[in-house]
Amino acid sequence: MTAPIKHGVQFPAERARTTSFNEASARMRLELLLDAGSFLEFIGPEQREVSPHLKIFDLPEQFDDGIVVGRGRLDGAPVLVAAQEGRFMGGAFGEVHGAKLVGLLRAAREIESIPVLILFDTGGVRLQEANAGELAIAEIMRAVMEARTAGVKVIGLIGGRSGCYGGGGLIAGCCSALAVSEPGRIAVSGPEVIETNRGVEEFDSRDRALVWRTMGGKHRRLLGAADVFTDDTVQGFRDAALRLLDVVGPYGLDKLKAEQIRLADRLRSFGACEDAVDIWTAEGIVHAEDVPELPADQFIALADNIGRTSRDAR
Amino acid sequence: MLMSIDAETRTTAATWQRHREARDARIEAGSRLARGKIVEARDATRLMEAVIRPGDRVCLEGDNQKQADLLSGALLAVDLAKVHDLHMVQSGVVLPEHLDLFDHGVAKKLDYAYSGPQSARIARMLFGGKIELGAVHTYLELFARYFIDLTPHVALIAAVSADREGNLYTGPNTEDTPTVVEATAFKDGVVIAQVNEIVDRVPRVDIPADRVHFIVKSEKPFFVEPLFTRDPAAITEGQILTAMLAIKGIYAPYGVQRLNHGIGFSTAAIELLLPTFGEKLGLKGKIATHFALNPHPALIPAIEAGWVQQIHSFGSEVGMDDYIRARSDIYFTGPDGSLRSNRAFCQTAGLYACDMFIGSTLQIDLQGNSSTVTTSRIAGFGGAPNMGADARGRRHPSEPWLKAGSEADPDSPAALRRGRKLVVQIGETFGDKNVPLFVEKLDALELAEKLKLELAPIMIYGDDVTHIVTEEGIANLLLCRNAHEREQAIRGVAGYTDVGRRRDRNAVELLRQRGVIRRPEDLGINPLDADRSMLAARSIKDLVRWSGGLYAPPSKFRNW
Amino acid sequence: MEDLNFQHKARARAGGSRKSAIIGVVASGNLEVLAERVLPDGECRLEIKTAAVGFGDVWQAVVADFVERYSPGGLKFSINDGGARPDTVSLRLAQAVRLIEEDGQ
Amino acid sequence: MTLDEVLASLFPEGHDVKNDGGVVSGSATLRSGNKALVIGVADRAPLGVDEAIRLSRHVLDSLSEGSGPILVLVDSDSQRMSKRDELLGLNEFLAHLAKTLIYADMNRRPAIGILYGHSAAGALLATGLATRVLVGVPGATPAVMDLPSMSKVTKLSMEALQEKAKSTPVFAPGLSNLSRMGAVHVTWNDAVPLADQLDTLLLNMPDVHDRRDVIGKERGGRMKAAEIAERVRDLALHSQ
Repeated sequence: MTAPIKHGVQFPAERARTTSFNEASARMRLELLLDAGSFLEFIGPEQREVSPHLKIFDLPEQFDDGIVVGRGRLDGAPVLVAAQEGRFMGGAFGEVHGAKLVGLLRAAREIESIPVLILFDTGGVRLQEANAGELAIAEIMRAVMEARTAGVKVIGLIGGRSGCYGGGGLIAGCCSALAVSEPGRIAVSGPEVIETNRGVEEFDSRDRALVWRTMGGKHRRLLGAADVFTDDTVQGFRDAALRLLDVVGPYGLDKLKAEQIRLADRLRSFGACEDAVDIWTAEGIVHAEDVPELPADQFIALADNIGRTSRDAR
Repeated sequence: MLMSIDAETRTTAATWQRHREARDARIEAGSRLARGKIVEARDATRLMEAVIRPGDRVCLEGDNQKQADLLSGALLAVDLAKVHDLHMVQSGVVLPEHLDLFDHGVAKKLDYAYSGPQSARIARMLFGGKIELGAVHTYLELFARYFIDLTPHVALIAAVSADREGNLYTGPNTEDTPTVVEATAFKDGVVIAQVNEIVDRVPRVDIPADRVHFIVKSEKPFFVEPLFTRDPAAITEGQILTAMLAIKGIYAPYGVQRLNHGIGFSTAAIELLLPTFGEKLGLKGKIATHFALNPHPALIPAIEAGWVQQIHSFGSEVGMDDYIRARSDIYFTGPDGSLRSNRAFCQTAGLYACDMFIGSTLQIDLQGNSSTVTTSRIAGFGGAPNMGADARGRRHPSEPWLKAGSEADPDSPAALRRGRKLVVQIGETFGDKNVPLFVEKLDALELAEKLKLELAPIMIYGDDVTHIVTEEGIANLLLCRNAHEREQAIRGVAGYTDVGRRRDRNAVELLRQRGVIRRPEDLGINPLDADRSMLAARSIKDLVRWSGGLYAPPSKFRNW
Repeated sequence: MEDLNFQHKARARAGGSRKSAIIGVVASGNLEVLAERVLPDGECRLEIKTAAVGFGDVWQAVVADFVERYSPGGLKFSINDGGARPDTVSLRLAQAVRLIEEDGQ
Repeated sequence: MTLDEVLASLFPEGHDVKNDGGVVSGSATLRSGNKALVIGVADRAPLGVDEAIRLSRHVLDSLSEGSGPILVLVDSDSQRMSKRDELLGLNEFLAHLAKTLIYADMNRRPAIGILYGHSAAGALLATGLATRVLVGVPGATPAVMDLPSMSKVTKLSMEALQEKAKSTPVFAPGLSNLSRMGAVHVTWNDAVPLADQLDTLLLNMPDVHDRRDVIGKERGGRMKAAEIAERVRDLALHSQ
């Protein structure tokens, strides 16, 4: 719940605890997620590296092209970070936007010892530069894999308003581990896209409860697609990132094989389920229909009890 | 002679109950389709044809929120040879079918109050001559005319359940039903109700059975729209700033306790600032304690924080049922525990028992007249003009009322001076798509010319408006002594709109020195402090948490 | 899109020592303001790219009031605007000044 | 070209590649006598969870037992757009397929995509774009985003979009546009046996380093990506 009104200046930790990750801008998320004052941006807005393609469509540009990348510290340890701004063109991947993340991951591969945090907030490929965006995502997926193979931990944090859709969902699937909050969504096709292509009978995009129980943070956690569920605060995501950095191990073929087994098992167990509530029921949750209403602490206890995770299997 | 007098008296006596006889004939015709009072849904159209006569005045409910959708569909399907040229008298023109009736020729004339979602189409049909317009009313005004010259011959109403005798339970959305039934049933009209279910015993009797002639069970619950839910996530910093100004610059100094809020985001921001900003100002218990108001979800934090003592409602709001039931100290509830709303009573309460109305509008002119009409949309008046008007019949004193009266007329002797209701227009200088709030000439005037209306559709007349609040500050029109001051006071808070930029800077500065205009800094408010972190709830989910899980928002407002 | 440029004399230098500050995002009805301390102390410049064409006179009025009120001497403001309302523009400009006047880099 | 034509032209030495409801898998003998794993999507089938898991299994099985390059033949729809696929976590299944291909490629099993038909969006990312080299076959019709959908979202007419597409390869569908962006490395000649062209490719296989952004710049399609990525990389390496 929202904190009482501010009295004077708040300390950063206090602000991180009271600031909604979902509501915060990309810059605010980084400022409060990292150790105070530790963030250093690469190619900041003053460099004005805007998209070269938006003017073709007579659309406004943003100086950072909707992504903030740089380095900072988390509990004293160095991290590389990237945060998408979901409000600028839906956080979508364009040429410059994507290339910043590619460069960051390539550096991480060479450094080997410094982890990467990706704060996703994206609808996927930016329509106006679709080919460049799609290719950037392919390059990012490749770069994530190369970095992980070199020993880098790549953690995805998902709780922004644009969710993590399209190619963003595929990149998330390449990460070492994911933390997600209730408003966070992970999917490939967006609700409107499914409805447009397959009809409202297949998916009613205005039924937001349906959207969230199909793609939202709680479902992804119960499926084991995300390893940590956090309350929607920046501090929650900071704690989640620290936890995940602690548990992620080295990458190799065994992980890939384990993931094959994990996903095949999911298909076998839940492939016939029509709705998320059926899946949760099949997972042994009594009153599964109440899951969306559970407060964060109760839900976390429930998810931990179910125990489904992608740890060592992604 | 005696013989002839006797004969005349007899014939006269017979003709004095023609209406009752006609009503009985209609009921007789309809009864052939009924078992008791119950008519199958598939026979609903035949019931209409049996009961309704060409040219009848028909009230098709048609409220602000709930809709007798089964009956409107049934009426639309009548044989035009049997039913045509109806005169529709209904407060809400909300469903597409309400206007289809005119396209098909079932109905010809319309008297109404509010057209919300149909505002664009109703404008086109009025321009195209498809509808013969009686008048656009306020709710209270239309209800009044139900009892004078627009009494319905047939009322088609909606309720949650009925028992076999015809007692009706309306559920929390009682709204207009008692008023419509009162006017129809006691003046020889026929009342037909659609219900979601027929039960052995209704939870409470909202409408007694002897006022109900036919019951039709609908397959699906009647349509009801969540009109009063404002997602806190959509409230902007500008709206927060105007809300802060209103609380500190109007609620606090006048000590406004009894009031009505409009449905915009600015008033939602006020509701969400009470437990934070209001608390900090020490205003709890001193302002905003009694409301004439629908059950706004945005008011939940203030209720939970102990600000609100009592709320009477026009209608209900989707998702609020359990919360209301659990907070009967605050709301009006029946013996069954659910909300009892009543639009007519609540409108009266808003008019006579409230010291303030605060709401948004689309256009304000230099005299302070406001309108929600644009050239392509006629949304109707609804209830705002009753809320936002000085009640000339009011006689009881109260602090805000007397203070406003003395500001308006400082020179009259206090004992002979009328008080004034505070009528506050709140909004941002530019609305959606950069459309200015302030204009030199209202679109409503253009519309009146085009439609040859005798009255331009003014929502709130300038002489009723006491304050205008924008992000630029507060204009107190009570303190203006002539038309020029009034105009400059309005220009002074009109920001960068054309109206605002044409202000006389010196005149505005003088008004500011007199306190007629008060800027944020005059009230000790730094616009940079207007931050979303001040809202007691920043999302629908926060409202659910405040309610302890009792508020169950409709799916379209969820992000979980 | 429309480009607008304004040049003003400022009464005094903006406070603080930060070299630059950025606030806001480019979205419908919103804008970003990048403030940079790159001009002589008595000057102030604004370079605006806006998606809302034809509001030059409104911008001029907003900017003039802003410079009068905050005296942002030495600052250059670069603005990408998604069609924000004047009150939002005023607010972001004020926020940018507050940010660059804070301690830090 | 049809799948059968592609297979016949690619593998004159023989193959046992099957098309099972759009899921392509099998092995083939190369001119060199070496074996290759062949997987892919055919008949413009959508790529959903059921298809993806089968394809990734083939790759993983081959990693344990097989050798030689992995050829990914692509004629697909986009990802399958359905409630069920998203419910089950389609993003993970597609990512997993891509990961197996990338992993294989990094570990001495060079992955080559052969785009001979359609493909789009998530399906292309999980198949052709997860390889080291993506080959275009004339007649292929990749479309990251189709123009009618784009027209709907951008509220620009089809004519206006087609006009804009003449000046830039950055958004419009088509093989040549993807080629200029650096996504498609080479477009083969369908009048010459594909086997010969595959031989040439295998003999001149680029190293595992992802150079698609550099190629995009050389071909004038993506003028900024390579430079931006390099600058960020440099800043990150030198800020430690």
